[in-house]
Amino acid sequence: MGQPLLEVSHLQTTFFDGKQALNAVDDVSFTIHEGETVGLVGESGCGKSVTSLSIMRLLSSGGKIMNGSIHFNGQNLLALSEKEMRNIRGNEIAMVFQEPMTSLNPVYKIGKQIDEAIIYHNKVTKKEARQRTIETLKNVGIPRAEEIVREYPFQLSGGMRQRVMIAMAMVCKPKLLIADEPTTALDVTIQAQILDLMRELNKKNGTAILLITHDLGVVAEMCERVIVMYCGKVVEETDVQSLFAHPHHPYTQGLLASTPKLGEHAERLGSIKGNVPSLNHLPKGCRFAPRCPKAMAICREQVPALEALDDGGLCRCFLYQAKKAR
Amino acid sequence: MLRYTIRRVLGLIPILIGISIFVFLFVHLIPGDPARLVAGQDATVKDVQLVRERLGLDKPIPLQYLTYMDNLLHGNLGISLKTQQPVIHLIAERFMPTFWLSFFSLAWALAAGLLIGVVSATKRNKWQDYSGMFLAVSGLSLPSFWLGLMAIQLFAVDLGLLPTGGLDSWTSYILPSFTLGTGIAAVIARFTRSALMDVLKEDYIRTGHAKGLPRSRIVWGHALKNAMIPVVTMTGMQFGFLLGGSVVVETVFSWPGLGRLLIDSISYRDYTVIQAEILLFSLEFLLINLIVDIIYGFLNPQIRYD
Amino acid sequence: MATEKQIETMEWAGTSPLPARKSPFSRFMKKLIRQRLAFVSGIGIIGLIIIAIIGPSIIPYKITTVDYQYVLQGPSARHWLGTDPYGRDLFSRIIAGTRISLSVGFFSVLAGAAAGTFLGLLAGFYGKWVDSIIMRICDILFAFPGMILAIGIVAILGPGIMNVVIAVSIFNIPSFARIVRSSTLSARAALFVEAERSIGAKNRRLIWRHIFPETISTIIVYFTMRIGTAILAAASLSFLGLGAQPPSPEWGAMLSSGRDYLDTSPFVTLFPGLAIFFTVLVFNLFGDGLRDVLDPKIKD
Amino acid sequence: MPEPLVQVKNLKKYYPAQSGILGLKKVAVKAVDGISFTLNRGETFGLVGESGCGKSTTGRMLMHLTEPTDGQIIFEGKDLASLKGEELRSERRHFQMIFQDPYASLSPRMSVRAIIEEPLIIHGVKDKSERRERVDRMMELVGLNSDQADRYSYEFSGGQRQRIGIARALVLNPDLIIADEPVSALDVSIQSQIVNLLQDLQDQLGLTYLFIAHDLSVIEHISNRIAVMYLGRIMELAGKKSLYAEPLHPYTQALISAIPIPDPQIKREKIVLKGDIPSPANPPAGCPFHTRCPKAMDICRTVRPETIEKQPGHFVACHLYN
Repeated sequence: MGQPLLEVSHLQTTFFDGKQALNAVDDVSFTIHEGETVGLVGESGCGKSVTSLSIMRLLSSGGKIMNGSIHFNGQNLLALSEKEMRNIRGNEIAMVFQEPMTSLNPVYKIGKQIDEAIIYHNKVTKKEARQRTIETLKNVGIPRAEEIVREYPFQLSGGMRQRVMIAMAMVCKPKLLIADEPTTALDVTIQAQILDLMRELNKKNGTAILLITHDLGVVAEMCERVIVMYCGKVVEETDVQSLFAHPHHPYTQGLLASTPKLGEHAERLGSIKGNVPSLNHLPKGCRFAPRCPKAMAICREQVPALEALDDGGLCRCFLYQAKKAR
Repeated sequence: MLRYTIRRVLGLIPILIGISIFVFLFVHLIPGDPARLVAGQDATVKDVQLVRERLGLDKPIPLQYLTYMDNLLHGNLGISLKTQQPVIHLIAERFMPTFWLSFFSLAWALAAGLLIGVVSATKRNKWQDYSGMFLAVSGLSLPSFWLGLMAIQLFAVDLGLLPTGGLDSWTSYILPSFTLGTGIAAVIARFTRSALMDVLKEDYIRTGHAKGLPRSRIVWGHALKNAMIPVVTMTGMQFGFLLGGSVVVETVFSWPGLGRLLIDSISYRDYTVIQAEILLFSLEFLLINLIVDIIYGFLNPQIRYD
Repeated sequence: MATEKQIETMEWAGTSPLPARKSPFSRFMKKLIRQRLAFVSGIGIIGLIIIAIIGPSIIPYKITTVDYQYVLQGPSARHWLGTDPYGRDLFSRIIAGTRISLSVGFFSVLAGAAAGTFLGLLAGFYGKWVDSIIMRICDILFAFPGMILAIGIVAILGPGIMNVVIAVSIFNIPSFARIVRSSTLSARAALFVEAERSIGAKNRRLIWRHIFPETISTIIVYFTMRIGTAILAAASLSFLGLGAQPPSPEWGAMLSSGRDYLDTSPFVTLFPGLAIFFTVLVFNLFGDGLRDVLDPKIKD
Repeated sequence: MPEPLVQVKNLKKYYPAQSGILGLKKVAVKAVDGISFTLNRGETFGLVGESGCGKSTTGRMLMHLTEPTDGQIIFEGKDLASLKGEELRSERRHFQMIFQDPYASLSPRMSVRAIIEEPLIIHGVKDKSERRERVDRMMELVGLNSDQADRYSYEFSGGQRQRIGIARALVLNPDLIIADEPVSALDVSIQSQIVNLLQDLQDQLGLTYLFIAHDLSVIEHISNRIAVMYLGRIMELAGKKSLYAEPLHPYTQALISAIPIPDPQIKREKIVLKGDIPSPANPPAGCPFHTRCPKAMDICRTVRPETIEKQPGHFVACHLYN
């Protein structure tokens, strides 16, 4: 296994809405090694996107990192000035977003939007930048790249725009690519193309990928390690094989049972009762306890810690901690 | 783009016809006999009859309209009832002062409005924003005639820096342009602010940050170029306000322009001049909006490439 | 029909208690109070309305009382805001003028809004040729700059405050028609209206029970914002001598008669102007606040 | 023997689009281009496809939210496509719809009770206490607490709102429910709640579903028979077992292979299709899929393939099988 590339520890990100302070990300820690593909999974509101925006320090107004550290290549990103951070963004850590239709500036040509990123991070002439742009576009599988650079985003389909977004992210050869639901807005056959491309870039360039998604199928196909989040906290972290073979946390178990599997012909799907609580009405104790079929008395009182399991994974659940104690 | 432009121009034809019908009917809508109006209150019945025949007012209305259109297309706008001069001469004389007044007002409005709007949007909820928006809402609420009078009092009467009215030198333009442009500057400032703030929420702005671009480049490049698209359209709409406002401001500053001619003509009941002026003002407004539409097309690549 | 399965479904939904019930109106009031400026200007508007109603009966001088002993007097304890060229008390006249300006602003927008809303709803809901005809007429009306249209109408009807109301309402029609049409279009396409249609609701029910309520907040916001403009337009027309005629205490007309004495007695023009400014300002501020609460999409 | 409830015959929807300098040249966008299928009483029929395939338009035509350009929708011996006015309105209560977006499909101005009551009012249930009782019963049936009937819809979560939408659709005792992507806006754990609820309701009330979705895993789970659409046409129609065990059309094969399976143990040979889905405004001639088909032949570029019944109940429109 390579060096730790990204080390997030005890990250706490809070959103302020009037007098309310909501902890969207609460004490989240994980690492990503060089060349690794890590999945960050969870349902809406679990804090997975906020985690990624915290790493990039791109939180919208009202959001603030209150606690923790984010080390990238040994450097604490939270201690950098805004100017130093700009040198990291798009250069060493790049990001691809969910909505390819709205993530490109409609009034600038494709070429200009990619050139810009190169010119800001490297001492190159416009001509050299353009050359690299075309080369990168070809690498992400865009046909007639020489013409595409002179076109506007509205002239391209959703799948092509997502390829452009990936090209824009890859053009400075970042060490880490954060992909926030990169295929959610795309059709299935186009999703297969984009996932294929990301896998290839990961292999060819050794770029580490933090893949944020709600789709367990995508995780199974793409990732080596998986982090499951619920209500702002990491509930389970393990390698992809054991996650699907032996999920430990009741939430992970419920999530897997809820997902219909092709060709399995089950009569009924499993399900998790109730709804995801909103951040301003979080239950006391374990945040999953009110929906958990295995909840015990202690779960409603205390928050369990994220502890190591025998198979090397991490799980935030009293079920296993009780066993150990015994 | 060509297709877009042609469509815009063709789209104007029904509106032009509609306007010409409205304006033509104008004289007929005035209570009383148009021939009597032209001939004057003390003309004899016979004189009125003569006038009616001379002007073709005894013919059916559709035929009168065709005659009116024929004259119009030959540049014949009729004879002023008061001065007995061709209306076109009266208007030609007054055209340029009004044109330049509108031009300088718009220039001042754009400069002030854009600056305040951009600063307010980028310094959202800071003192710059609050003071900018306070200025703007005040500018929107000021009666232009009052602003003009107060400006005359202060700069011309008390300080003696600028002329009180009339058109003698370039300094004569300063106060009227300021007065006329202030209301529009306020509208532009408010609109620019909200358009820019909307754009700053867009996903592609976040993309720009994720690329590592500095904020200044994102605001002045990526964001402003997008925000200008609705601002340009809105500025075109405001031009109507400018033309209407010029009537008031020209009256305040005794300006030798079209606006004051309109007011004078109303007090003399000089209907042919009023009719021609209303036509002229709306044509001008349409023309400006056509130009604005074309600029809009240029700013928006989706239309340019259509 | 009640089976065991039913109980099971109950459990999934989770019967967790909801927070206190919030009606749309209480949500609206809560947000409005948070807009401090709008709240203050709302109080200002209420104050103006009270002045308009009871003002004429509490003023210290009759507005027509001519007193040649006190011509063009500056503000004093006797005449708080001074006197006009006929020695009439400016304070009393300005108070009395409130009723004129407010009613001109209110009624001219009301008439324009009623007609425009009706046309806009028709055009937006029925589309096709109904839409084409209504919108083409609006395009033509729009091609005349507002003030010019109003001046033209007054030129036909003759000067007078009633005719100003008519003129201003006519130039308000197309703007209301357009704005109501566009919000009708978006309401008609809204999924919940579509759902209503799929149930089999008749057009009349769709328009009045579902689409019109959707447009109402837009109309209220726009209505408030237009009152300021209408008051300004009416005052301008009066200033030009086309609206209220002296000796009416209309603010624009007062200003116009005071302008000849500008260099010696600037207060004669200053105070009526301030009255216009203040009145229009509170309406604009209140409109801004309402917009932020009800319909942030509307631009000026 | 399955009893047919609705027969759809050669249904088409062409939208006019303008082109040329003056916009005078009319070009039709063929959103749905001649599709036929039968819905049997009590079954769930899945309609699956990617964006622009016309699946939602088909559902909307059945609901009369969009007027068909051509074709028939036969229900109880009547052609619904030709009905108008009052007759159409009263037939409407046999068909009801569940929408994709649980937020936008409920009026923010109405209480839950008013929303569910609306169909009853429209279809002339005058007795207030009867309406009240039916609304309460319906809420309990879909797993909502009827004590909360006076709340506004925005006070509920997405899953609960979808339940309100289902209650509204069921309150008139319809025969057919058209569910247009009913779970795709919901989180995974809520998705399965709603899918299970729909299945339970079908068992209890004997409903027929037309289930429209882009997600094959969900479609496969819930449907008895499935039609795969591409650019306005049905490419393949079969019972779910034979469709997944033995997909005939190259598009179906690619579609199935493209779905990520939540099991890292399973390694499959993937068929990754080249290129984008063509625009329905300008669909390819012949078989609409030929531009991306790995098995395309010359004939595919010119001749539109006929739909044939390859095996009993398994239909496919592809030249490979002619």
